[in-house]
Amino acid sequence: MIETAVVVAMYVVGLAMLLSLWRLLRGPTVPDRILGLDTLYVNTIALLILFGMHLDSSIYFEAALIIAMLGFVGTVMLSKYVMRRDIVE
Amino acid sequence: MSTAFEIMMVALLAVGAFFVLVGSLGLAKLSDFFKRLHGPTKASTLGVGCVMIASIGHHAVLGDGLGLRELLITGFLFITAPISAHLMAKAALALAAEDPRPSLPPRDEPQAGEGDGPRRAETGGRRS
Amino acid sequence: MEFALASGIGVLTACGIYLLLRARSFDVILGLTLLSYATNLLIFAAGRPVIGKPPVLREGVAETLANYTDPLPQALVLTAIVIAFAMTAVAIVVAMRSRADNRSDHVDGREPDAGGKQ
Amino acid sequence: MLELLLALPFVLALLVAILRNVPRAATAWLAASAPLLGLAILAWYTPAVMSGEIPQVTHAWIPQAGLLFDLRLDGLAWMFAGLVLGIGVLIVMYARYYLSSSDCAPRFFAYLLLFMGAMLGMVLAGNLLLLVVFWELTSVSSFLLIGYWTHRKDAREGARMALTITGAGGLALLGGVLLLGKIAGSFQLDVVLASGDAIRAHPLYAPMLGLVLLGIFTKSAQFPLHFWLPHAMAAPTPVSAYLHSATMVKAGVFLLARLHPALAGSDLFFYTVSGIGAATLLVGAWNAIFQHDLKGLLAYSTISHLGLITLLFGLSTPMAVVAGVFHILNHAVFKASLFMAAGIIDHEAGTRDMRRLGGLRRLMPFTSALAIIASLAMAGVPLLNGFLSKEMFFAEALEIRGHDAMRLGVSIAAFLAGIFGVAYSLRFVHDTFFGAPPDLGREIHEPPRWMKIPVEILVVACLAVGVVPALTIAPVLETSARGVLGPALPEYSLAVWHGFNLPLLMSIGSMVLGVTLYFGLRRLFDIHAVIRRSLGRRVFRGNVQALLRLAWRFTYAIANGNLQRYLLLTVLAALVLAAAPLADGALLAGAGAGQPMPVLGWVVWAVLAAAAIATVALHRQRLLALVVIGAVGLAVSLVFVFLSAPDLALTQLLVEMVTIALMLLALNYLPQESPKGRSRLRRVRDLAIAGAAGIGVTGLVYATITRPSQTIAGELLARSLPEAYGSNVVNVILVDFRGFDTLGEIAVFGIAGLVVHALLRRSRLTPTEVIPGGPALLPMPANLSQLLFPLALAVSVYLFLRGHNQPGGGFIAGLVLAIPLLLQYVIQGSQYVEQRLGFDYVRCIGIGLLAAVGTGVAAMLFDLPFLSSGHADPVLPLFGPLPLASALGFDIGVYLVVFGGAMLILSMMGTVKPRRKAPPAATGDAAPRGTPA
Amino acid sequence: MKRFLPSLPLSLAVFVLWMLLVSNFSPAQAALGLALAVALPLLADMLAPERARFGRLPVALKLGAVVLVDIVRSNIEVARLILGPERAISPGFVQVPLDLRNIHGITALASIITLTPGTVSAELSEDRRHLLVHCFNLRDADQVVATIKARYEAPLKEIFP
Amino acid sequence: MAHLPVLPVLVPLVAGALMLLVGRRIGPQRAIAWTAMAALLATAALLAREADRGEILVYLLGDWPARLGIALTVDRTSALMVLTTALLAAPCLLYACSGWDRRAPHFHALFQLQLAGLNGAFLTGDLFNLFVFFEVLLIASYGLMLSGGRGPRMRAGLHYVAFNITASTLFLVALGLLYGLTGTLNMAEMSLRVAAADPDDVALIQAASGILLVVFCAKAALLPLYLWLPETYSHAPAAVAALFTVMTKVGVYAVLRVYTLVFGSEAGELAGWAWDWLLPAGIATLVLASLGALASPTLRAQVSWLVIASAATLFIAFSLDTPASVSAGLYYLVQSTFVTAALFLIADMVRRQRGKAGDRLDIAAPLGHKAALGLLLLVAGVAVAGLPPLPGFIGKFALLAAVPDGRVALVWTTVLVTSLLALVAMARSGSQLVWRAEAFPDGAAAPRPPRTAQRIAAGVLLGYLGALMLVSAPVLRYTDAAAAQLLAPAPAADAIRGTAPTKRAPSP
Ligand code: NA
Ligand code: NA
Repeated sequence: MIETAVVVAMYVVGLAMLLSLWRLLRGPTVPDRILGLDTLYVNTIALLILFGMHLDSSIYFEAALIIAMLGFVGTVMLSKYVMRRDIVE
Repeated sequence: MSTAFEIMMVALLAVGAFFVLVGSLGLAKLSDFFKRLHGPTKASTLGVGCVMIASIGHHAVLGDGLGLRELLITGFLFITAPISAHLMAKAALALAAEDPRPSLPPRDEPQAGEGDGPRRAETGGRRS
Repeated sequence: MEFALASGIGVLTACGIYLLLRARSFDVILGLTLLSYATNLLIFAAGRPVIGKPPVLREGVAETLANYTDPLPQALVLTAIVIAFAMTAVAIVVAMRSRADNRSDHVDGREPDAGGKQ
Repeated sequence: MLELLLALPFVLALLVAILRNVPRAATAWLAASAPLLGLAILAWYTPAVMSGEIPQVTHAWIPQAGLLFDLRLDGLAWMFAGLVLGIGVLIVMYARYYLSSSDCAPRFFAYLLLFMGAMLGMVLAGNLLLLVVFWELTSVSSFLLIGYWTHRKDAREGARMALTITGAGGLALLGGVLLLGKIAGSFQLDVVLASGDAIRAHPLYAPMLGLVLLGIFTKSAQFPLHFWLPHAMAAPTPVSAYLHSATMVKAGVFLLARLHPALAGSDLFFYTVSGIGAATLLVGAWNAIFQHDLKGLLAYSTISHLGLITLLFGLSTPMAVVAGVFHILNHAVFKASLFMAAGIIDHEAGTRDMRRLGGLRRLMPFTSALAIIASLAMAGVPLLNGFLSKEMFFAEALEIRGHDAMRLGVSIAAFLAGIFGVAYSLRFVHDTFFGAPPDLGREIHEPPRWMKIPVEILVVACLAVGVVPALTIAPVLETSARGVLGPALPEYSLAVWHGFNLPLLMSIGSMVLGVTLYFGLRRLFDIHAVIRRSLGRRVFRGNVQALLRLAWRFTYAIANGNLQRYLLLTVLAALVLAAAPLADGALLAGAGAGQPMPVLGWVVWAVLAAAAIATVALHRQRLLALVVIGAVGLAVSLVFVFLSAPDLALTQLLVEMVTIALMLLALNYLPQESPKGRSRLRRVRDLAIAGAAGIGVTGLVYATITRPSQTIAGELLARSLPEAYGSNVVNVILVDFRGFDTLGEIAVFGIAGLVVHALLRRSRLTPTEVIPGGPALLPMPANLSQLLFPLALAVSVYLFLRGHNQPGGGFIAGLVLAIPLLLQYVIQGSQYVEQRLGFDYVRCIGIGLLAAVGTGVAAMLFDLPFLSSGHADPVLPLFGPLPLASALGFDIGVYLVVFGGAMLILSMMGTVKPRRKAPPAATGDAAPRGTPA
Repeated sequence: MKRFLPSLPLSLAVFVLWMLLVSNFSPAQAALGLALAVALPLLADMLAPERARFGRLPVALKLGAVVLVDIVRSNIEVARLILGPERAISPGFVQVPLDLRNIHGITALASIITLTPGTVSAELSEDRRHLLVHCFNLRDADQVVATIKARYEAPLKEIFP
Repeated sequence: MAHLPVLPVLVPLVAGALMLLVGRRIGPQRAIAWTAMAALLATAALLAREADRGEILVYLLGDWPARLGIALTVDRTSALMVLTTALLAAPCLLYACSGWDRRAPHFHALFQLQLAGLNGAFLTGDLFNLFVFFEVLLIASYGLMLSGGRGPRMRAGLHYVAFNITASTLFLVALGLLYGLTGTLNMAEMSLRVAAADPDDVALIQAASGILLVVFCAKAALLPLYLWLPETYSHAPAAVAALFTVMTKVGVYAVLRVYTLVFGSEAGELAGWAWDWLLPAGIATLVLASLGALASPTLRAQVSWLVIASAATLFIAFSLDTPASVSAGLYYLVQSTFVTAALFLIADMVRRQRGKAGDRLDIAAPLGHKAALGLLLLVAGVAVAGLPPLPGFIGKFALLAAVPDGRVALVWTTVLVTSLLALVAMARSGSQLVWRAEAFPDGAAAPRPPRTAQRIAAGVLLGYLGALMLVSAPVLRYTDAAAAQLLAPAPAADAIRGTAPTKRAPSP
């Protein structure tokens, strides 16, 4: 049953990813797209953990950890670019 | 493996997946950037949090023993999510055609030194 | 799955090549980035990847290709990713300098309207 | 000794060139010593050669290719060597006075000696390839000599024309000689000359002959390639006298004589050579009449005489050959003297234009006498050497057997040429030495004594040969003819008087008609008004111009400096070469069944494809393209995750972030948007090509990965843990199995850092858009990122240490170290960070590289190959076992290089902005702080 | 002490992180974790001019619990709004005047506001006296301000004196 | 001595790394550079001597059997390439030490790393490792070309970089497919597997190796991929352009290596398929390059076209696929590298003596130090036009002599006609630059003479040619043996696969 739940959860997260992708592609403003990308990253974290559960492996943990720790760097840089053009002032 | 554990796990997964989905749904559905900005918070807090706990339980019972490493992910998300939200908001404010910010109440008398001190310390190195 | 992988690589290749043939340095670099994704996936695909068999040895599991995917292409892709990044960095900097020195970001260093033929 | 003979001119050329600042006389003597000593050596050999011996020396040069340094002095070589050296002495003597004080004598003599050496080498060569070597050397040295007066356009042009024509001939000759060697089985002259019958019977005879003759004809200025010779007259007169009468143009006929036994004897040879020779004979002679330049007249006359010699060799009978050899000698002697005389006239009168000259016999009687005698020799007047060989020629023409038409044609040509020869000789004499003295505004008198002596010697030779041939030239002729014909020489007599026969009649007739022609022409129209432009030159120039235009148009039509075209061609080439073998549908043969595709996989596929296509769709708005391309990177990482490549996923994610940073940093200095391409057609074309490439790649990949794999990776898996002490096989491959790749990879990474550093260190670029206001203040993100920083460092250390056994490793750890630091740069500004954390990233790269190499070198100390891994398991007292693999040392190198390289690149890109406007409060020049390293 | 251990909480965080990461406890790992716990905050300290003074651990724990509960509660609330019709939502900005002066405190407050669904802290005024907060569904601005100040700012003022 | 094969990579690599530690001081940098240069020359000479014994030196990096790890394989050809590179690098370094190395940041480090990349590419027996070293040498070449430059050089650099990244991408595509089809990266092992390939796989393998061929031809500037070269080389600094002359040879070498060993005579259905493409492409390239040399507006552009022409000549030689032609090609390769390098150096000296006219051929301008430069230009021109007695001639006639009967007409015509074009082109430049040079106007000071180091550098390169001319016989004997080794790949493949590690167990 847990196994089924994990798989269903993965599909749900996959659906969420498609929704985020929609926003990413649709815009309309640049921050909207940045937000879409950021959400895509967060969705990925969930997906990776679920996948680890699905395969009963902890080998995907680091990837999730790295996204959680550094995935936002892209968001920060893009936002900073929108604000200032110059990301390292 | 007890049924209670199983039910708990399924519930956690359901809740987690639900909030992840709601976050993205909000992102896709809502009409304005600042409204959308609230969506992902659900994914990064409750959504991922619940999945993490489920994962800890899963690996503890079915896998290679108890490890609390997943907590780190939530921990890092709690540090990083505010930074990105903050910056995206600032970016959107910078782009906004008209300033949506409510005006600040009239400034208090500047209190000599008190408020400026730390700021100068923080930014002093950057202005040349 | 093989077809999905192959077609994904194909889409990346097509997009990359289209951008590669544009006239602006930045577009070309974007194209090269997409192409590097495509090649990385291609090399990776050459190892006949399967789901859930990472080449990290576990105790008690026989060290054969039945239990682990081919690690070699992965190592190659790692090298390729790093090299592609290095090349992208250089290309970007050259594009910046070319734009600054030649006052155009056209790949040929001059606006098509401005200069005639050689 | 033969080596010495050959070496002399080269050595002295070098000496002359090196010894600057010596008096001109000394230079001349030095130069003259080469031919003088050479003549001495030749004299020493003379008895032997005359007695039929062939002195020969052989050294290996490139024996396996058939190129031997083989020198061989048979009669023909002996005669030519004597000609080259003897006239060489006279020319040096003459040139010593001819050259003006502003001319650089050492250069002249060096070139001249170089040429002399080349000529000598050619005539002495006993190996055909060696002969070609020296043949080409004569072309080069004559190029230098013709162009000696570099300030003159005609000299430069004439030199290039001569080089082009003779160079082309030389290349053809090379081809011909190679064929000849192939046919004869050797390049040794002895062998080749002995296998004439086999050569003529060989199917490659015709092309071989064509190539060799092309070489010969260009060099000896045969019609229709004769036109370069008159233009070579721009050279100083000693050069003309030497090269264009006595030696270089004779190289062609020399070769004709040299190879006569091997080549002659076929109809092809007969018709081609005698036909061309006859045409040249007539064309040269006719044109000579209408030249106004003394040297021009002599040049066309030379062409004509060369045609005559060629014709004789074409006739191929032994007597004709003897006559040809004889005429080579005679022509050299009288033509050299005539050129020298023309040079004297030019020297004294300041012009060589016969329309302005006249009456010189009164002003310089002695020189005039000499020149007139030599002209008479040229005209073939009895008692002069020219007469003898001309007689022989007439006789030969009349005796052609078996080809009646040919006999008639050649005889008429010979007769006509005789007439023309008399006419132009007469013109030379009449226009220059008779008539009214010119008013050239200068005093004309006899030249310096030493300038005349060479002419005197030559004219005396003309007379001596013409009057008493049997006493003077007979032994020489016999010896040299034997060099061509072998011991069996035909019966011939060198008597002046052969009785009253048809040849004599022809001589007399041509004499009379020649005089008539000249004066008749003068009577008919003003010969001075005739301007004959050289058709050959016009055609040549036209061709060269056309070639240049063609080259230019072709080159820049193709290499038009357009990168898009270069890339397009590359893509197309790959497409064609990949598609060609699969055109017959071989693609899918042998493809197996695939694995099922989970639905979630399609989600990732959708993200990948949609984001990639969106990148293309949005690419003109660059920032948007960057945002979207981030999703492509993420999707690729996800593919890696799902398909069992955690290391790759990590690396891809991290590199993605750094790449975005890089692009954003760059985008600040590039336009924010791409203008729309003007051509819709081009977009459609590119789309089609891109689509084809995409489909092609899809097909190739699909066909490949559905086939069974036969990888060696099973062995890697099996040997990873026991022998390389790591359970993350990917990492083990990176640092152990294929550590050398990784070494190269980090070298690339480090170099990228250096390149970026080098390119940006001093540049100050202007951003495309500056948003007003000070730097963004981000206190809260700064605060949080400072909290994150040490934690990220801990993760970095963790990933580094476990990399050998679990996903991670030096590269990933290095980026996990770099990205948080980058974040500090973004949030706090580069100066802020660099003031507080002063890394020298360049040095970091260096240390990293050394660490990686050092780890590998350590294995060499244990007599193991570079990069062999080692392993130790020390047990520490308190902490227990501590597994140590040498791979860790290597990975430290990777870690440092990646960190240093990434940070160097990013920090450099953050520091290129121009000086920011000084804040109002600040005074003076607030230059940005220097960059790291 | 301060010189070698600039921030005890940070060192603790590094140590905990390390032990969580390596999962299996061994003396060697503990030693390494301790070493990093000392070294890395020192390195980080070079970048941070304003040191955090951290007091009142119990208050902090209590605040943590409050925040966790609030996260759950507001998640449900916001999820309901998202799933419902969009007209029911009336978003808006409020300026929250700050009494906190310590940048660490302000950061913590802003983070909490952001992490709690329904509110995002968008901007800190230049003088650090006001925090601009965007509310997903703003009905009563004053009440929002009051809640934030009472629930979060007050304890934070104790934690970061 | 046992480690000899790896030293040509390690010596410059370590030197390059050390450069980064000494900072910007030029003295220590030069000291390191020359020490490394001397060591490299010695190593290369020893390596050539070892290789000439006829056995293939196999160096198993990491002590892994060749097919598991990376093996360096030294045969006569690779040793010859390493030696050529070392010999070429010394005068280039000397030329750069006359001042350019101060102006171009990181010059010495990049120079050494470039050498490491070149040597790695020559020595490796592994296809992917070849890619890596290609990248090392390419990225170092970007730096060498662009460091200290600006303006048009940046534009040319952008083309160069973008083009090469594209080519490298194709390289990876080909590598991925080849690995997917054969399951190995070691060339010797791959040759075995290609020979035994399933008939269904043959077309795919050929498609993959076709893409690979495009890559190598792109680096070697073969039609239709040669267009990048003239603008790149003519915009590079002289010392760098001179060093670059060996880079096209890397592409040619790679073709020779891969398409003799992997797809060579033993490759079953695929044996020698590439040569059918290369001969016409080489001929067309040779013609176009010769026309380009004729059309060049500057001396440097002309030399660049001649570089292409020499690479095309090599392709012709190699695609004829006979021991004699390959041998002639190898000989020609060595000499053409030196002569074009010398011409780049001379062109730079000429350029500096002509004031604003630079090395433009269509403008008459005064030329300082005419005699010396004229002499250098003459010798180099004679050599590059393939006139005797310099090695260009020897190489050309050896090549012509080696053409198999069926191809004589085509190849001879091309080679001879293009030789004439080269001759015309060089005569034109020499005449325009040296002969047409006017006197310096009164009062205008003649430019400072070329530095002694510069003249020596050009002289050394021309001296190589003289030496090569004199010792042609032994050199050709060496290249004969090298060609024989290349064209009979089976023993080489067996040697590589059979080499046992020092300590480890051999591969089954
Ligand atoms: Na007259
Ligand atoms: Na929130």
